[in-house]
Amino acid sequence: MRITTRIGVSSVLALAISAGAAFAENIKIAFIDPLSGPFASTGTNGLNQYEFAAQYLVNDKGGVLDGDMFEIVGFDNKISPKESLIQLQVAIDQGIRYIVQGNSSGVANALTEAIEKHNRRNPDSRVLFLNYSAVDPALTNDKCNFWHFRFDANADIKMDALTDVIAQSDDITKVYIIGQDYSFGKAVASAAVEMLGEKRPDIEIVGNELHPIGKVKDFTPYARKIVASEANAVITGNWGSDMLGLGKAVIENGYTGPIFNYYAGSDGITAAFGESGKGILMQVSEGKLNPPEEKALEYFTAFREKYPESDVSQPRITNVIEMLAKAIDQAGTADDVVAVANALEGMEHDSIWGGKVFIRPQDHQAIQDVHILAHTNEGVQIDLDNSEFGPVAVNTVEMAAMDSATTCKMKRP
Amino acid sequence: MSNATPALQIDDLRKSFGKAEIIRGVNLTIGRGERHAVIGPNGAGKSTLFNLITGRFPSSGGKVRLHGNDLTGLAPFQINRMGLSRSFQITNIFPNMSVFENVRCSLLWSRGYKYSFWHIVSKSRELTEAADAVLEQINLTERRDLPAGMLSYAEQRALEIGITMAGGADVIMLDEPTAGMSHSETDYIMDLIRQVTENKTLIMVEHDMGVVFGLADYISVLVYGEIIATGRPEEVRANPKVQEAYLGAALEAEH
Amino acid sequence: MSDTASNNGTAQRGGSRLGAATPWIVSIVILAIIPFVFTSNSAITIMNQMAITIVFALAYNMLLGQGGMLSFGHAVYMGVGGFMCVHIMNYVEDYSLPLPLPVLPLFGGLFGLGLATIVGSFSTRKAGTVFAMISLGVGELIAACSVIIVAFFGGEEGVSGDRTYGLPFFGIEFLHQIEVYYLIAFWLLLSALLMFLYSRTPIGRMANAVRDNPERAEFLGYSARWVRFFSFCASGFFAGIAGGLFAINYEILTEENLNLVQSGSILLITFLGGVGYFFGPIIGAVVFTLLQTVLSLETELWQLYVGALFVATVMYFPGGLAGILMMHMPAIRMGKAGLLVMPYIKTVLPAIIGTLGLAALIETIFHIRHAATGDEEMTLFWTTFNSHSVLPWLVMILVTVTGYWLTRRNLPELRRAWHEANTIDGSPS
Amino acid sequence: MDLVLVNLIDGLVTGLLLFMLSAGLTLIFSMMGVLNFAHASFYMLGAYFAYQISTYMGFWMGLLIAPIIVGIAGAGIERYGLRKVHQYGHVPELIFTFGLALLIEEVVQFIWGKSQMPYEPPEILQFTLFSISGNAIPAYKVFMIFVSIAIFLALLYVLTRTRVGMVIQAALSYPKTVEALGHNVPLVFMGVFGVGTALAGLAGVIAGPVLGTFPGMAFLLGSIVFVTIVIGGLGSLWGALVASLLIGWITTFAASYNVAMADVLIALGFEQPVDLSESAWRDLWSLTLPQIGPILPYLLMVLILVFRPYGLFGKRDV
Repeated sequence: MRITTRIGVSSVLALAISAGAAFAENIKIAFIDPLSGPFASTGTNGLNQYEFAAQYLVNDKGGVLDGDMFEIVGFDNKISPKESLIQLQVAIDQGIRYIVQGNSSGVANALTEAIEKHNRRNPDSRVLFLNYSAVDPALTNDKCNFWHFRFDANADIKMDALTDVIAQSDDITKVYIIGQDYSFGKAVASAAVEMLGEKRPDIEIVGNELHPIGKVKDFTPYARKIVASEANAVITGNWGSDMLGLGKAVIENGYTGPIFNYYAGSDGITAAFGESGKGILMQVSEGKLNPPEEKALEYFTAFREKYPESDVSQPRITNVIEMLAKAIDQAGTADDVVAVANALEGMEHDSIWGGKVFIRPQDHQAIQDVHILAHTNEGVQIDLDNSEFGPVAVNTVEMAAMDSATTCKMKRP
Repeated sequence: MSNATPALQIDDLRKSFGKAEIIRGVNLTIGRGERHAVIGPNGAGKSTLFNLITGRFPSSGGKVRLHGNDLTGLAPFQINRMGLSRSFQITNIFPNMSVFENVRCSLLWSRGYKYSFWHIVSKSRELTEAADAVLEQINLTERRDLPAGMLSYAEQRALEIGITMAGGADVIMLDEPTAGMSHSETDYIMDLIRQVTENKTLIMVEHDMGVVFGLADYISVLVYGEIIATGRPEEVRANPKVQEAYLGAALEAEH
Repeated sequence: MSDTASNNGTAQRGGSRLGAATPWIVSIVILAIIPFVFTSNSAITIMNQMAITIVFALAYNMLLGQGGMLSFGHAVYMGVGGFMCVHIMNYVEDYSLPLPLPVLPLFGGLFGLGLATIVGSFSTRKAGTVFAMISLGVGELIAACSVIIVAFFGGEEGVSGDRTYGLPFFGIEFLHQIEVYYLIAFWLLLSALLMFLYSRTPIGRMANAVRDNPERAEFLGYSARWVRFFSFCASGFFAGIAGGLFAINYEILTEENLNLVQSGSILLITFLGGVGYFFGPIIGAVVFTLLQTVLSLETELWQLYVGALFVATVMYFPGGLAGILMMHMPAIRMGKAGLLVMPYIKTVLPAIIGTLGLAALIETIFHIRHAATGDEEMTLFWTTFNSHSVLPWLVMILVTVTGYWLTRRNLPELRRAWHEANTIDGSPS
Repeated sequence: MDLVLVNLIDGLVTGLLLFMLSAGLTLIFSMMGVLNFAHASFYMLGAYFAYQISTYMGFWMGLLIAPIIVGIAGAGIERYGLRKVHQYGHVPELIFTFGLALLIEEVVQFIWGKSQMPYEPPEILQFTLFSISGNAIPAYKVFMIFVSIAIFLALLYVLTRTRVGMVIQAALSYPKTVEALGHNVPLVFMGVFGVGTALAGLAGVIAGPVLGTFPGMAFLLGSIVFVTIVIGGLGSLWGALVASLLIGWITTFAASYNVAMADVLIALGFEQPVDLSESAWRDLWSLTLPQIGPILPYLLMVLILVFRPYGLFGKRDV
C-alpha cells in the first residue's frame, strides 16, 4: 500500500489523540488528489511522480536544511471539493504545512479559499498551497492569494502560446473550438476567440461550442459537424474520456488536420490513440519531454525502473519539488511558511526539462517555456503508457506570456 | 324508511370491463338505520358493486347518492369523509403497524386531525381512549401492541371490522365479513357486527346465509349484475325467482 | 422495509416521560462532551460532516423508511437549500444585513421546502417506480442545470461565501471549527427532535399507513397522494436544513452537492443504517462517514470494501445495522442476552479475523500489482513484511481459512443459543 | 440534407446499442420487478472481457465468448445473490444491484487498473465503407447496426415463436398465473437474467472499441437505460426499440444542430439584454441545444411519467 497505508495508521491515531506534533524529521507534503474513483488513474500517477521526485531530486541528494527529508503523504479527495476540505483539515492536523493538488479547478478553487480562510483564522498553523495542475486563470487573477502558487502554465498562457504558433502557420484558415461545458472549457474558448482575433483576424472560427462534461456517450455527431465545417484546426480543452471520445470520433470521421489540445496524453489515452492520432494530436504544455535533456532522460529512466506502469505525465512536478526545496533552504526553515513563500516569490529555477521557471511575484504564476508537442512514435525517448508513442516538441514559446496582465491584487501578511 | 333521504340511493349503476358488462343497471335504495345484505352467486358482481359505490373503480354509468349527495367521480377518501366506510373481502389492514395503531389511524380523520403536523398523537388522551375502546369492543385488547400482520385470521377480520367502523361513519359496508371462518368465529363476528352497527346503516355482502338471515333487515339478490329481488328476508326467501336463481341451491347446500 | 416492523410509534401506555426523554438527554450529553474527547480539528471536521449527513439521512428516511418512497434525486433539495444559504451569506456580507448566522439553516430548509413543494406537486401522484423515476429525472435535470446556470450555481467551481463576515452572534464569530461544531450539533438535535416528533403526528402516522397500504388509507379518509406530498415536503425541508449546515461548515457548495452520486450515497447510507427504525440512518451516517474519511486514508481500495459491505448487508441483514441491534431486543428484555455472548465471541470474532485476513490478501495482491518496482515491503496492521516472500502469504491464507472455518463450525451453536435466548421460559420450543 | 442522413445513421447506431441494453433490462424489470442498477455494469464487463480475450485470441473470439461469460456471471448473481434478496422486497433488491454496480466497478479497477484500455475494432473492419459528402461511415458502425438488428430479430423470434418465449411473455403480464400453471418461474427468472445480462455484455463487446473501455463507462450509460425502458413502457420489446431509437436520434440531432436559445427567445419576442454579462438571465441567453442534448431524455421521461405513466407502449403502470 505504499505510503498510504503507513500513514493511515497514524491518521487514525491522530483522530484519537490530539495531533499537533510537527516534530517529525520529515517535511511532509500533503498530496490531495483523487486516489479512488473515476479520476484515480491521474491521481495515483501523480502521487507516484511526487514520491519519486521527492526521493530522486531531494532525499537522495541529502534532503533540505540539515538533512531533513521530504515525505509525500497521499490523501484521497475523490475529486470532491467537500472531501478535499476534510482531508485538508486532517493534513493540517498532522502538522503538514505544504499542500499539493492539481486535478480539477473546482477542487483547487475550494482549497485555495479554504486555505486563505484557514491561514487568516489560524495564524499558528498556516499552510502553503502548491497548485501543480489546476489551470483556471482565475486562481492567479481575481481569486489569487498569497498562499497559492501555480506551477503549471494557466489556460490563458497556454492559449497565448498556442495562438502564437497558429498565427505563424498559414495553412490554418478555419478553426473549430469545442470544449466541456464548465469553467475551464469556457475559459479556453473565450481565450481562443480573443487571442485569435488579435493575432490572426483572418482566421474564421467555424465553430465554438460546449458539450456537457462527462455525459456524452458518443462524439460522432460533434465530429460530423467539425468535418462538415471544413475546419483545418480544432482547439479543445477536453480531458479524460471526453478527450479520447472526441479525438477518436473526429479522426474516425475523416478529419486530418491538427487537434490542438491541453490534455491528450497518458492515463491510457496515448495508448488508445496510438497510430491513429499520429500527426494530428498537438498538445500544448510546459515540460519538453522529447527530445529530452540529458538530465531529464536520466530522471525518466530511473522513474520507469521504479514505476514501470507509470508515466512522467506532469513534468512540472519536478519543478514543484525542486523549487520548494530551494525555498526552504533559502528561508532556512520549513515551519515558517511565510518565509518560504517569500523565497518562492520571484524565484528563478532551471528545470530539468530545459528552460527556466520563474514565479511571478504579482500573482504567483509560474512563467516558463510552453511547447506544442506532437503525438508521435518517431524520436520518442520518453514515451507514455508504454506505448512507444509520446509527445515531441515541434514548437516552443520561451517564457510564454511573461508580460501578460493580471488582475491579482495580492494581500501579503 | 323513516327519513326522507335514504342513506344510499343507487340509480341505474353500470360497469363494463372491456366488452363484458358486469353491473347492468342496478337500482337500490337503502334507508337510514337499515341493515341490508346483498347476496348472490359467485361472480354475480357483488364485490364490484361495492367497489363502484366506494369509488374504488369508476362506474360506466348511473349514479350513487349518499344522503342525497352524488358520489360520481369522487375518490375513495372523499367518499369516506362523507360518512361511508367499508371493509374488504381480502383482509386489508396495515400489517407492519401495531393493532392499536391500525385502529388509531382509522380514527384520525374523523376526529378532525386531518393532515396535522402540530399534534402528537400519543399525547391525545381522546385518541388513545377511543382507540382502546374500539379494541375492547372488538376484543383485541390483549393483542394491542402486536404487529397486525401477526394476528390470526379471525383476529385480522375483527380488526378489519374495527378499522371500518372506528371512524364513526354512519354507513358501513362490509364485504364478506365472515369469509373463511369457523362456526364459532362466525358467531363471534356476527355478535360483533350487531353490536357495532347499532343505529347505523349497514350494507354487507355475505355468503353465509346464517349470518344474512341473522343480521339483515332487508336482502337484495344480485344475479349477473342485476338485482332480481329486494325485500324483507322472508319475502326474499319466498320469492320464486330467487329460489330458482340462487337461494334454493344455497339453502339446499346449507343442509 | 417489509419485514422490519416499525413499532416505534406505539405509545407506551402510561410510559414515563423521563423514559421517552432519556435518549435525547444522552444525545445532548454526548454531543456536548465529545469534542473534549476528540479534540483535533480534523476530528471535529469529520464530526461536523457526520452531523450534516445524519440530518440529511434522517430527512431521506422520512421518505424511504416512513413514507415508502424511493428517491434517486434527493440531493437536489439539500443542494438547493445549501446554495441559497451561501447566496444569503454573501448578501448579508454585501449589504450588512442583521441576520445572525445560526438561523441561516432555517432559510436552507425553507428553500428546500419550496423546491419540494414544486416537484412534489407532480411527482407524488403515484408511489413506486413512477415516483422513483421522476425523482431520478428531476435530479438529473437540476444537477445538469448546475453547470449550465452559472449565475446561480457557479458552474463546477460552485459558490462560496464566508461565514465570519456576518454579525457576531453573542460574541461568537464562528472562526473556529469548534464553534461551528456546536452550532451544527444544536441544529442536529433540533431537527432530529422535530423529525422524530413529526413521525408521531397524525400526518406522520398516516405516512406509515400509506407506505404499508395506500388503498386502505384512502378508505379511511386520507388521500394517499396528499400524505405522500406532505412527507415529501417535510423531507425537503429537513434536507434543506442539512444543506444550510453544509454551507456553514464548508462555506462552499458545488455541483457535487446536487449530483446523482450524492443522491445515491444517501440512499446507501440510509439503507445501511436501517430504514425501519428512526435511529437507523444515524448509525448509517456515522459508519459511512467514518468509512469514507478514515478508511479511505487507510487504503485506496476502500470503495471495494464499502461495496462489499453493502452487498453483504442487503443480502444477510436487510434491516440494516439498526435491524441487527434491534434483533436483540427480545433477548435483552427477557434478560437472556447473556446467553449470546460466548457464541458471538466464538463466531463473530473468527469471522472478523478471517475477513481481515482476506482483506490483507487483497491488499497484498494490490501491492504486488501496483507498487513501485523494488518496493516489496509493505505494512499492514502495524506489521511490515515482504510482499514477495512466501511466509506472509501462508500466514494470511491460514488466518483467513481458519477464521472462516471456525465461524462455520461454531455457527450451529450460535443458532441454538439464539433460539434459546428468544424463547420464553417454560414454553415448548 | 446529407448531414441529416449521416445523423440518422449515427443515431441509429447509438439507438440500437441502447436497445441491446434496454431489451434485456425491460425483460428483467417487468418480469422480476427489479430495477437492475448493475445492468450497465454487465455492459462494462462485456467490454473488458472481450478486450482481455481479444489480446489472446482476437476480436472475433471475444465477440463470441465474452457475452457468454457475462451471461453466466449474470445468471450466477441472480441465483446466489438476487434470489436471496428477492424475499425481502423490491427496495432491498434495488440496493443490492446498486451495491453490485459499485462492486463490479471496483473489481474491474482492481483487475484492469483505472486507465483506458486500448481495445480496438478488428483490422478487417477498420476502413471507411462509404462517405456522404465528406463524412466517413466506418465499416465497423455498419457492422454494429447489423449485429444489433440480428439480435433484435433473434429476440423477436424467441419471444413469439418458441415455447419458452410464450412462457416469458405470459410471465411478463401475469407472473403469478404462470407460476400457478406449474412453470419453474425461478428458472425462467434466472434464464432471463442471464440472457439479459449477456445482451448487455454483447453491447459492451461491440461498443467498447468505439465508445472507449474504461471504468466509468457503466456509470455513463447507467441511468439512461432506465430512462429508455420507462419511456418505452415496461415489458414492451417494441417500446424498448422505439424509445432507444428515439433517444439515439434525439441526442444525435441535438448535438448536431447549434440551435441557440437566444434565437428562440428573440423569435418569441424577447429583447436581448445589451450587456449579457450583467444580466441574471445570461446563462439562458447563451444556451445552445448541444449543451442540453444529453439531458433531453430525462426531460422527456419526466414529462411522459407525468402525463402518461405507462410509457409509450406499455400496458400497465411503470
